[in-house]
Amino acid sequence: GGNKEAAGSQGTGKPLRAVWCSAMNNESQPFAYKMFKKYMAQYNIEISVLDDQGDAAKQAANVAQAVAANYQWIIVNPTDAAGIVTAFKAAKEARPNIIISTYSSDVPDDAERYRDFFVGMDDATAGAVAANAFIEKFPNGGNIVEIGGQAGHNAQILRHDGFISVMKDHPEFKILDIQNTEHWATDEAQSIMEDFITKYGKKIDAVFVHWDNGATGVISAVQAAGLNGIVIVGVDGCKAGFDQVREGTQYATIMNNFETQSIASLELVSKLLAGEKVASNNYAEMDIVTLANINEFTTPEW
Amino acid sequence: MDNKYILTVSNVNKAFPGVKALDDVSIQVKQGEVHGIVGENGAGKSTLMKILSGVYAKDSGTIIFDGESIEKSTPFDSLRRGISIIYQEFNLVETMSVGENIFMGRFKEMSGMRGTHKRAAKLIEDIGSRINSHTLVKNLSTAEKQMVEIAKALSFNSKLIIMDEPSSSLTNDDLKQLFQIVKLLVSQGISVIYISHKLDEVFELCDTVTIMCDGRVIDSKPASELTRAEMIMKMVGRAIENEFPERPRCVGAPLLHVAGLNTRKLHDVSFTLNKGEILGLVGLVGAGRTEIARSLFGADKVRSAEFVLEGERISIKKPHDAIQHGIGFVPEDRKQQGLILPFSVETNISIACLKNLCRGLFRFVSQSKERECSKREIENLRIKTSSADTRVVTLSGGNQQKIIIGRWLEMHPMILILDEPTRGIDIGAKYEIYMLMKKIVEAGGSIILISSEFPEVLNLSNRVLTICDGKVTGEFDPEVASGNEIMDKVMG
Amino acid sequence: MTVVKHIVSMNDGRLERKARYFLLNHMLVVLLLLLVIVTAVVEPNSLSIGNITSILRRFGAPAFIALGLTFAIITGFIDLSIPGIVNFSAVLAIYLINPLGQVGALVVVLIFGLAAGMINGLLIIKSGGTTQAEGLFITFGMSQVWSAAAMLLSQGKTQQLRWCDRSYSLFTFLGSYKIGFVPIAMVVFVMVLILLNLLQKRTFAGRCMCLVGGNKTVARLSGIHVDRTILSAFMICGLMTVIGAVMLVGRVTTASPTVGSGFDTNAILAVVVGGTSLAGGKGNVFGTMLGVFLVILLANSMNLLGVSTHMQNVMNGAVLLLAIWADGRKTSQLK
Amino acid sequence: MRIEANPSMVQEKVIDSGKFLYEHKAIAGIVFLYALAFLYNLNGNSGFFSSYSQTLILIKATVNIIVACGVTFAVMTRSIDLSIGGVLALSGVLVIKFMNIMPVWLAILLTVLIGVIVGFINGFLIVHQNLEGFIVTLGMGILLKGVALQLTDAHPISARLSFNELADGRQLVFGLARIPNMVIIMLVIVVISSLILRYTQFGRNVYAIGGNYSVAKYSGIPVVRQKWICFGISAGLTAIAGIVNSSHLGAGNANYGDMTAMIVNCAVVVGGTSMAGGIGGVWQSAIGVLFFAVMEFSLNIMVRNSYVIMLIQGMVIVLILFGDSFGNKKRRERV
Ligand SMILES: Nc1ncnc2c1ncn2[C@@H]1O[C@H](COP(=O)(O)OP(=O)(O)OP(=O)(O)O)[C@@H](O)[C@H]1O
Ligand SMILES: Nc1ncnc2c1ncn2[C@@H]1O[C@H](COP(=O)(O)OP(=O)(O)OP(=O)(O)O)[C@@H](O)[C@H]1O
Ligand SMILES: [Mg+2]
Ligand SMILES: [Mg+2]
Repeated sequence: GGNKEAAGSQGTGKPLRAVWCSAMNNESQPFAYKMFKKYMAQYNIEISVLDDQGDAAKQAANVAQAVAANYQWIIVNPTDAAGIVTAFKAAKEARPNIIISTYSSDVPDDAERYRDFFVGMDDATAGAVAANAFIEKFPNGGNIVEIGGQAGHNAQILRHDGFISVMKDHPEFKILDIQNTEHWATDEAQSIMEDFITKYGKKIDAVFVHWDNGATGVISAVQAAGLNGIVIVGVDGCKAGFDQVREGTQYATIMNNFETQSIASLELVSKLLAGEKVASNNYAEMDIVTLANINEFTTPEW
Repeated sequence: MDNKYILTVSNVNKAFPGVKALDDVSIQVKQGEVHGIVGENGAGKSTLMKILSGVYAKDSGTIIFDGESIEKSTPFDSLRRGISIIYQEFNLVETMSVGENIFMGRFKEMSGMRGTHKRAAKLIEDIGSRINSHTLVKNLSTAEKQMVEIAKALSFNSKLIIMDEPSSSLTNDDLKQLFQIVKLLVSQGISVIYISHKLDEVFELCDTVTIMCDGRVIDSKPASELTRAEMIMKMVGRAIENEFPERPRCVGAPLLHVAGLNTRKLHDVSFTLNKGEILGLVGLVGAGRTEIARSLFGADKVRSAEFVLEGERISIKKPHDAIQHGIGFVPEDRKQQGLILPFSVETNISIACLKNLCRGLFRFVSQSKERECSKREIENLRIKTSSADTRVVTLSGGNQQKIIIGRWLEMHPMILILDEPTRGIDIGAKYEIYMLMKKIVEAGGSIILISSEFPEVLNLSNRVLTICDGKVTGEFDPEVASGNEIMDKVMG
Repeated sequence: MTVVKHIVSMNDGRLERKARYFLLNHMLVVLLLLLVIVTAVVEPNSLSIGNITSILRRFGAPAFIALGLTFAIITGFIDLSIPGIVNFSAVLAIYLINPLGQVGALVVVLIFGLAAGMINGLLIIKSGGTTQAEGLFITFGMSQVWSAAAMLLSQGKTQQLRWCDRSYSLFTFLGSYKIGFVPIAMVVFVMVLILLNLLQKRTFAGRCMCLVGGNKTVARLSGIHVDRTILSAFMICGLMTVIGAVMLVGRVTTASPTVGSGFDTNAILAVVVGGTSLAGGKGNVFGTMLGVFLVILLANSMNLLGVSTHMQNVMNGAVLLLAIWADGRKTSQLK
Repeated sequence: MRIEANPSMVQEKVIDSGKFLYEHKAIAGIVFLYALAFLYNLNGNSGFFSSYSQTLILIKATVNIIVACGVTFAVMTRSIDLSIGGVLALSGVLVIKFMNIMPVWLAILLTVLIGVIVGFINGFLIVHQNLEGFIVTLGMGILLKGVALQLTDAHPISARLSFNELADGRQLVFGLARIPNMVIIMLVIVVISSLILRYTQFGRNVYAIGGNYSVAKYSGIPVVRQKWICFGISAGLTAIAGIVNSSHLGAGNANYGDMTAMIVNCAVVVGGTSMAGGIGGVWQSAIGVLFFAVMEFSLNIMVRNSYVIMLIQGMVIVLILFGDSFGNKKRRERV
């Protein structure tokens, strides 16, 4: 009901022209984009995409191009959070009433004034939630290894930082080792896990892996080594993560719910257009999916 | 002036792995003379010159040039001292203009592009040429490139200009002009070292002749005191009565008809080749002889042609087809088209017959057979190489040519096309190649011989075709026809 | 006296030269041994069966790819389409399992590998490209094309073998199973290696590739089917790349449309470190295998030694430059 | 001896004019894209022809054009420089790190100096040690990215906002338009390096070395030093590009430049600088890069599906280079 009204508030005239700037070779992005497309008609918005293929300079150029092409709303999933700020600044200078929002991950705190709002999961919180999951699972502490995503990627950095910020207050846990991958590649995660198993063997109680598809590789490594009972926590809550949680190979996945986030973004834009003030930071609920509560969620299709 | 030596080389030695290229070599060159150096392939002529020009370092010995002892030298030092060299292979940058080639590396001295071209134009004019200094070198003909090389040598105010086989790619006309230029140079007091395998030239041009053999100097004398026979004997270490073997006479029935051969360059070329015949093609540079050979061998695109071999129409689309029909081809450019320079002698010999050395379903190459076949040719053709595994890049020109011929002999070709087979090859080796040709035709094969040396074609061929501007202009029996008659048709 | 001295000093020089020559000649082996020893001292577990198995299993994909690439390089080209081919074939394989079954899917992707290689080869032959440079960017473009195709097919999603009704045993068999401690991938690889080594060193086809890599004009004028040779080299490269992709899918049980990135660089480095000259005409299939070992062991050792991901890049670059340098020294000494 | 005017020369004139299109394919491509955009613009409102968009295209191309200017020097000497990706990332990171502890000008100077030194190391390995440029620079690129990762601990580092002015500040040029500094810097670099290549001793030597190395050497050109300097310029200009890039983005990250190496080398070749050496120039390279920028910009407008854009880009690369080699072949046949 509310959705229709929002659309109505914009009048029945021309739809709002929005553009989605992100790296479409990053698997979560095509799905998130799809979620936007699914709901945008209800808000009288039309959306198209500018792909940067994971290149920060390209993304900055794409934002500028979006300004040139008179898009009214630019949604950015920053490939490089620090490197996109100047593009936002330039965009706001060129067209002050353009709406810029970040999605999924945000720009640095001091740059928040260059965008209108942020919707997404706080990756640092995701790391912290993962840490808390371990703390809950192992009251007496244990040994953990961390396998990070693409080195230098915004999500990798924040998930790691969030994780460590909680863990550093829990001396009963020992972080045995940390390695990042080069490309969010499953086989890299698997290789790293294999090497960790070689090095630490049965000492490893738990694994924090930054993304569920990486967890797939970790699980393969653990199974090949014949180890049992290693607790694996991943982030994303994609289909692979759900499957793994359901079959018991992965303890938990921290869910990034793109559906609710996209709806939230659309709502916020409607409010902005209606002249209302909106919150700058809109953190999405962080759902932690385990075997216990998995049936409360619909399995996502990505 | 007569007694002044511009260059004195004494007791110079140079060894390469496996070969002693120069053995105690001593040579003296007077100022303002043309000093000829002759010798078989691999005698060490080019090596000596490369030491003079600073490309190689000598192992021992002394070189005194213009009163100065030269110990270590780079090519540039030598140029600055006044030694220029025109190498056996052309040494120009094809993608740059004539002027820039002449003053390469001295752009600043010439005060930029404009100065460069102005000076270059003057130099070119001085040697009586009319090349535009802005032309790109790749658009020049062979003779014109030579002119540019000479202009380049002159641009350094050289006192000594070394020409390493400058005539090997020139026609008679071009050669005359070259001679004129050499004489012009000498009259200005410049010395010229002239290396050639064409003894006529040496006698015509040179004041003094040095004969080398196997890295040693055999003799050094005024040309007037030498006879041709003497010179040859010293070069090859034995007497050669005739430069050409007796003309083989075993012409049989027609073997190959070529009819209506048309390409971009050729117009309706038709001829017949008989069994056991040596068919000579004569013409000026660019007449299209090479083109005929390449078309027949399937190496170039052909617009239309009909080949009839032993009464059967055959189609030759690529070299492989030609080889299947027993045609072999020795190309004129042996470095680019004839040999894989970094590969071994053995590999280079066995390329064409490799298929026959294979066995089994998966065509395994039999190494023993390959070794056998390369050994056979090395002995047969007396190829001077330390082993079958030597890389051909280190061999002298003549030996390289023999390797290519050996490659085809292993195939027992029915027709062998030889394009300038003796270019840059010494008398001894030439004779051997002539004998080889004779052997081939006597064994029932046929040969198409392309050569810019008229005596060679006329003395060996059973029949001669004159080619001009891509057309066959005449057919002669060289035993009957006079040289003038033939030249007439060659000129068109 | 002086004569004796002279002889002695000559002998000395020769010995020293021999030692240096040996070291340079076997730099790769020396490096590998060094790596193994250092790692074993710091982390004794590195010699455990588990680690060896895991290394061997990891070895599959890059090894097949580098092996195939060796042939393209011998023939005088570099195939940069590898990432694209891996991306597309990995995605395609999983896509096809449901409609075609595993064997069908496997056969189709293998055919795709041959076809992709053939397209590379045909593009190069038909354009008359005879130099490495001409082939370089054409294959780079093809990589983009295949990567885009993989994206279009998968819509950017990572494909999971488990989505195929768990009927993925053939792929996992190839990628993960082992006999004793030797993975199947390794067994297949050794067989292929031996065959391809025979092909390269002993057969007519292998010789043709060397000749074509040496000088295309000469090869053509000597009756070698240059076009056919180039085509077959690229087809071998394409096929091996796809086999590598299949092994990869079998090992990790997923396929993202960007899974192939970086495989080209690693393969080129492995081939060159293994002693195959980028100039073409000369190749060493076993060397390639050692080169891949170096690349993989390097990563393994550094993980075990606790070197950070970032520093690993530095080490990789440095060690590879060292190996390339040693190889270069060797060839220049032979000259 | 002389070439007299003959019919074939007239014919050649005709061929020459046909050749024009082929030699200026990048310009032709840009013109074609503008024509297409013009047609497209009749239907939709994309702002393509606004001065804002046109400046944008220049900005988009700027960093890569600066890199391409440098790379041209390396390619002209018949080599390739794949280390530029690493140099771009490292210099971007370094300049920001340095800026925190020293004045900006010194930070910039020092960063460029480090770039030049990297180039000299490349040159040393390639020229003195006779190694393949392709492989050396590839390994160097990996190494440098590792250094950048290590320096930043894989975090992007933000620059002071004032640093952004260096690239994005605008100057009124000839009272006509306000042009961003980075574009002006780029134009200055293009003009200077093109003048150097065209009208100085050094530049002509580069052409000679690319045209025929041994001839250049025997003509007394200090080939070794010269080639060395070319690699120095390549990496040095890339370092400048890295600084501009970081200033434009306001941050430094080890990931910047991941795609640069291949794309820029490819663009240089598409622009008309031959990898066979001796042919081409800075302008050509710049136009090649610009072509890619225009293509990307207009494809972004014309095509909705980003994967299709990728596909088209790949195909265009393949097509252009196919045409390029095909033209080479035709020309070879004509001679
Ligand atoms: N770079 C090299 N490495 C090894 N051996 C060489 C090298 N250059 C020349 N040689 C050898 O030195 C000897 C002399 O060669 P050189 O080229 O001087 O002969 P040449 O008299 O010029 O012969 P030609 O008349 O065929 O040109 C030959 O046996 C040759 O194989
Ligand atoms: N001086 C020249 N100027 C322009 N083109 C030339 C010249 N010389 C040769 N060519 C080119 O060479 C080709 C044919 O020459 P080809 O080599 O077939 O003749 P040839 O009689 O075999 O000469 P050669 O004596 O060099 O073997 C022609 O396409 C012609 O354009
Ligand atoms: Mg010689
Ligand atoms: Mg000819």
